[in-house]
Amino acid sequence: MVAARLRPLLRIVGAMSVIVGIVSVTFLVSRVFTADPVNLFVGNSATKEMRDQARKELGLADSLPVQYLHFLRGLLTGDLGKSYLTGRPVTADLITRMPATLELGLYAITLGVLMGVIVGVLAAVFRGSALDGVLRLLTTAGLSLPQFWVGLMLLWLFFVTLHVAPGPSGRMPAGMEAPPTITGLYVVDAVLQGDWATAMIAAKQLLLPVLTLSVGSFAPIARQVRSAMVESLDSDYVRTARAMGVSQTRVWFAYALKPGLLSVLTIAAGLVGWTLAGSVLVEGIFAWPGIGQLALTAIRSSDYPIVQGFVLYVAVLYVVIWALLEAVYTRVDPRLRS
Amino acid sequence: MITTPTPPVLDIQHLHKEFRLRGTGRDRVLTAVDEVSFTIHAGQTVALVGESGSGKSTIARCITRITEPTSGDVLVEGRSIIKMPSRKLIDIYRSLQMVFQDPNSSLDPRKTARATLDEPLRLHTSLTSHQREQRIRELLAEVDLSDHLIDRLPRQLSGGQRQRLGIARAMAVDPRIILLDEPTASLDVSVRGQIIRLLERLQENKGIAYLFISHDLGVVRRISDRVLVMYLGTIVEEGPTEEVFTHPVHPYTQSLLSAAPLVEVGRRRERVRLAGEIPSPVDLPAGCRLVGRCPVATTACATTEPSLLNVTGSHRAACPVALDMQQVPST
Amino acid sequence: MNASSDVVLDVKRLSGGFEDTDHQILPVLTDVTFSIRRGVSAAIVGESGSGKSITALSVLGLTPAGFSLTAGQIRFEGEDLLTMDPARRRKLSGRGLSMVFQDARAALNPVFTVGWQIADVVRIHQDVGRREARRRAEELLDRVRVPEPARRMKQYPHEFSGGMAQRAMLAMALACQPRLLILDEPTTGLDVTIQADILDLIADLKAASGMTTCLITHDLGVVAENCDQVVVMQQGCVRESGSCAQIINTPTDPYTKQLISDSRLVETS
Amino acid sequence: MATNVGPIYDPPSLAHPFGTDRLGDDILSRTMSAATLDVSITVAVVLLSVTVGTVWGSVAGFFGSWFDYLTMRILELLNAFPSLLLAMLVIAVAGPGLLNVVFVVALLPLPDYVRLARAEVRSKKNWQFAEAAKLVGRRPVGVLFAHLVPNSLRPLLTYASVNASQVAATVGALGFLGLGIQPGSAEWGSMISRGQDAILSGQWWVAGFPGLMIFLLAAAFHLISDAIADSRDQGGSW
Repeated sequence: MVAARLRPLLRIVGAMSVIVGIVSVTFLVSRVFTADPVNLFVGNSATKEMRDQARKELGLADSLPVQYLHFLRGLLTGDLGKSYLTGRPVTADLITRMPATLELGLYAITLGVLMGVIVGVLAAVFRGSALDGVLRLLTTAGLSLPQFWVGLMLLWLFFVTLHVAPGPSGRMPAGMEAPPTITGLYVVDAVLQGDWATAMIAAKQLLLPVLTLSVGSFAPIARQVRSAMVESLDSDYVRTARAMGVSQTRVWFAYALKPGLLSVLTIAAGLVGWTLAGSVLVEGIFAWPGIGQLALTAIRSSDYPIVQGFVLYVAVLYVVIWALLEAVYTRVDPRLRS
Repeated sequence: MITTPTPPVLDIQHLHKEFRLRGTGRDRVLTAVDEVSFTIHAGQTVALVGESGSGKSTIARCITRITEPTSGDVLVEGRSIIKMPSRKLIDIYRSLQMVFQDPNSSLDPRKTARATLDEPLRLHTSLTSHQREQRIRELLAEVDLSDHLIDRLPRQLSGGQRQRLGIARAMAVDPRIILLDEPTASLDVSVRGQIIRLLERLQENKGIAYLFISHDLGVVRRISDRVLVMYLGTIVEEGPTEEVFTHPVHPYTQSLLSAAPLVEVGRRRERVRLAGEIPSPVDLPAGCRLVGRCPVATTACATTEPSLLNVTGSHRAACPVALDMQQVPST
Repeated sequence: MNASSDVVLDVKRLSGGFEDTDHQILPVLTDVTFSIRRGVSAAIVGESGSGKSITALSVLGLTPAGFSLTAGQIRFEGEDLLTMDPARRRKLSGRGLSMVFQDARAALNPVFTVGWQIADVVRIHQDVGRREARRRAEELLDRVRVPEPARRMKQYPHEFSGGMAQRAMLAMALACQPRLLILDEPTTGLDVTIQADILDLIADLKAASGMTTCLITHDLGVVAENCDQVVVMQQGCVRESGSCAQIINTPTDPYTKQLISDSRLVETS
Repeated sequence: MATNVGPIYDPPSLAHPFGTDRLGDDILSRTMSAATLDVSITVAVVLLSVTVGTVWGSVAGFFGSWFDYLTMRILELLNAFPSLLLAMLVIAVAGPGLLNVVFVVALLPLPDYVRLARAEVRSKKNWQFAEAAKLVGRRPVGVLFAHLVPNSLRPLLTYASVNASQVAATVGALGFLGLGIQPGSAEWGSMISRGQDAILSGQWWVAGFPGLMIFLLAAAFHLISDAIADSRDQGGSW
């Protein structure tokens, strides 16, 4: 039996081993099951000497266990190796592209949560009504729409047909300068500089990809919020509150809303997962220079150091978010304390 | 005690069950059942009464080894079952059966009455399917369930009918003893009466022994020969039912009996009150468990755990203070 | 006996039921008629399916979805609740009449502290500020004999035992200062000693505040020891009503007789 | 694949109700022949995943101990893997193909099924009917598969139906990325990918109709799942 005060430490060790496990699996898959990556680096027409030289440079000349050790040592120092394709350090590539993905994901999750909560609360409060029926259809649609297709259709409608949104040109229209970097989030940076025009332009670029990405998260949140709120509206404690003379609106927005909002946290981890997976597809469609696009290109061209970097990034993100959520959840939900 | 020629159908010796609780800080020990011993003879009904947390249900679960006891021994018709490998337990279940508290959850919701009764017959006997069908109908008749209910699912039966089916399932293998864990707790009073009468009739016809676990003192008084009163995992008083009900000695028994409402109009009886609520059975202190709530506790009570002492005949109580007061001729 | 102004609750020929899928009403209550005099401790007793709970919920206007009343009157202090202006009826709930339920732990909101919930009700019914409401809530917890009320205020329902939670519910009901308090199986599921404590507490609170109580229960023993007026219900109908002593000692209705003998577990033939 | 070769990028008309693509292939007939493929992949994936997940999860939940511990650790590992990426990676390595897609996509929801089955069995294992089954003479395996698993199927099937809609979308996404069955084959995802560039020049129908089909298939599975859930408790859970 482990002493209780060691348990938090155990958790950290557990989290670390999850991360190491994941990168190790990826390492194994990418080194064992693939064609010789040296071809990528030097091209097919290279001589034997050039190949050996490249192999040495890429650290692929050693035996697999030695490569693995090198890899782990690099991991500790933040060195994830170099891209087979471009020769640039993976860590640098990830860091440059992180703000783009962060910007997209942040707005998409915010929008998704906002829409999801509003729809869920409305549906619960007016359950059984026509509005509830309409929202149910909307939510079912949201759950069933393939994200990449939504992106394409939005492009066709708003860019090609209506000309109200910019085309798939990334974070800024062609030829426009990005605002000076402060946080790396263009809109925020532009606003901080007082450059409202640039902020507007950057926001317009974000419009369609954010909308596309939020479709995937709003629907599950709406469902979750509605069911939690309905459950609490039907509960003994709401009936009791009514018997004690608490008004209907207060029952909705004080007694039943809190359990509904808390329920969002239960699916928050899934939310981050969907958004990440979605960003791989959506970034491709909108030429968004983020990590998702980087990963997609890397997978298509077997550029494994990049893939590995991406996997590590996601795993760390996941573990951190889980830990955060657990901390938040036990703080705000009294049932889980003690 | 005089040794009887045949061993008792059920002999519980120093049964002990602890649960370890993990938590912040050190692990703590919850003592659910603490060194409990008693015997039940053929055709006898022994009742185990107590409030929630007294450990009465845990005893039944330990006897059937649904839960593994921490120590002690359980002998069914003289055979110890504690060290028996679990695949041999099926032999024991031919003599020892159980009826569960909640007929809603003790029946598989996807199995009809026929399938429910067929299962023990198939697994315990070598009857042909034709014989089993006949036996199923006999069993239904024994518990006053009519034939047309045979293909019903539990949710298509009333609460009373479900409990009859639960009893029929326990009867299927002709056991010598049945553990009844709060068999009437979830039933209406009218149905409760019918189930009690059914149990009495079955006992009369077949000589089955019952261990009757209940918090319903009215039912216990009606059905049992002996009663064991439990508090926080120990027996605080035991004896012939009428004796215990009319002359309770232990302060806890007195409090329990005086709290139970009777269908009599008029002034409420004088209650023997205990302070506060039942404490948690975690990390029990030394001494008497009632200390702190007891109206007659002395300083000695806090240090030495009282053992069961004779009152009269087979009536025993674990309270030396109350016993001393009994010795003094009443004023 | 008494003038009609002494009647707090007067239910007349109340009928209702659940609507099935073909919009047919499956009757649950049929011509339910009884009245409760001011200051008594009344009881509605019956087995499951008797309609006792749905009768009480009808009085409060808290019947579950799908249930509707088809006929009858419910007069509270002379006014028919069913035809009353909804705004006025809302005002009456809590203040005029209030109700506590069987499973007190489920009847408290799991995500708010017990103190917050009681103080919220105090603020709805008494014109006081937040701080004063909390002080009164703590006082109420003390009145229902919850030990260490200040500490208990800050706890959540899951930290309360069943008996303590029921005390907290009573404190909340007292915050409303109702003239009629309906208690739906308030001690079912509690241990007998706790049940006796809670029933004693209810009797004391009633004596101190002068409110009328109506106990909904399946347990004739509880009725016999605690109530002075009884309504016996079975399958949606009132079988018999009258003073407790009369009904328990000299029942006239065959169902009541059977119920009494079943409760006492004595044989009748 | 039999296709009617017609004019290139013909908008929807009577002759080609869904229009034609850049090779002049009729989109309606391609969409229809893709339906068989997409639906069967989806069904195969869900069946595989639900079966393996139920057996694995219920055994872990029932017997506990080291097997359960190991299961939980594996689930944690799979959880932290971004699922679509995992699928892309494996297919990129193992190569496109029908079986590869089925196995990989079946792996994605597997943790959910394992977790669900495990939770169901754990919550029911102390139910009285499971304990009663022991006294009736059932061995543990009998208690598990004769009593507990049949009583745990409803939530699993409800989830399977929700999951089917996700699977349909994932298969589409893989096809869209060119990591599906065989690039260029009649499969909704790869059809959308073929129409991606045409979107910008205004030919919406090339990607539009196959995507609509994925949507309809996914929505159908959702409605089935609602129906399964509703059959238990009437009164609008959604």
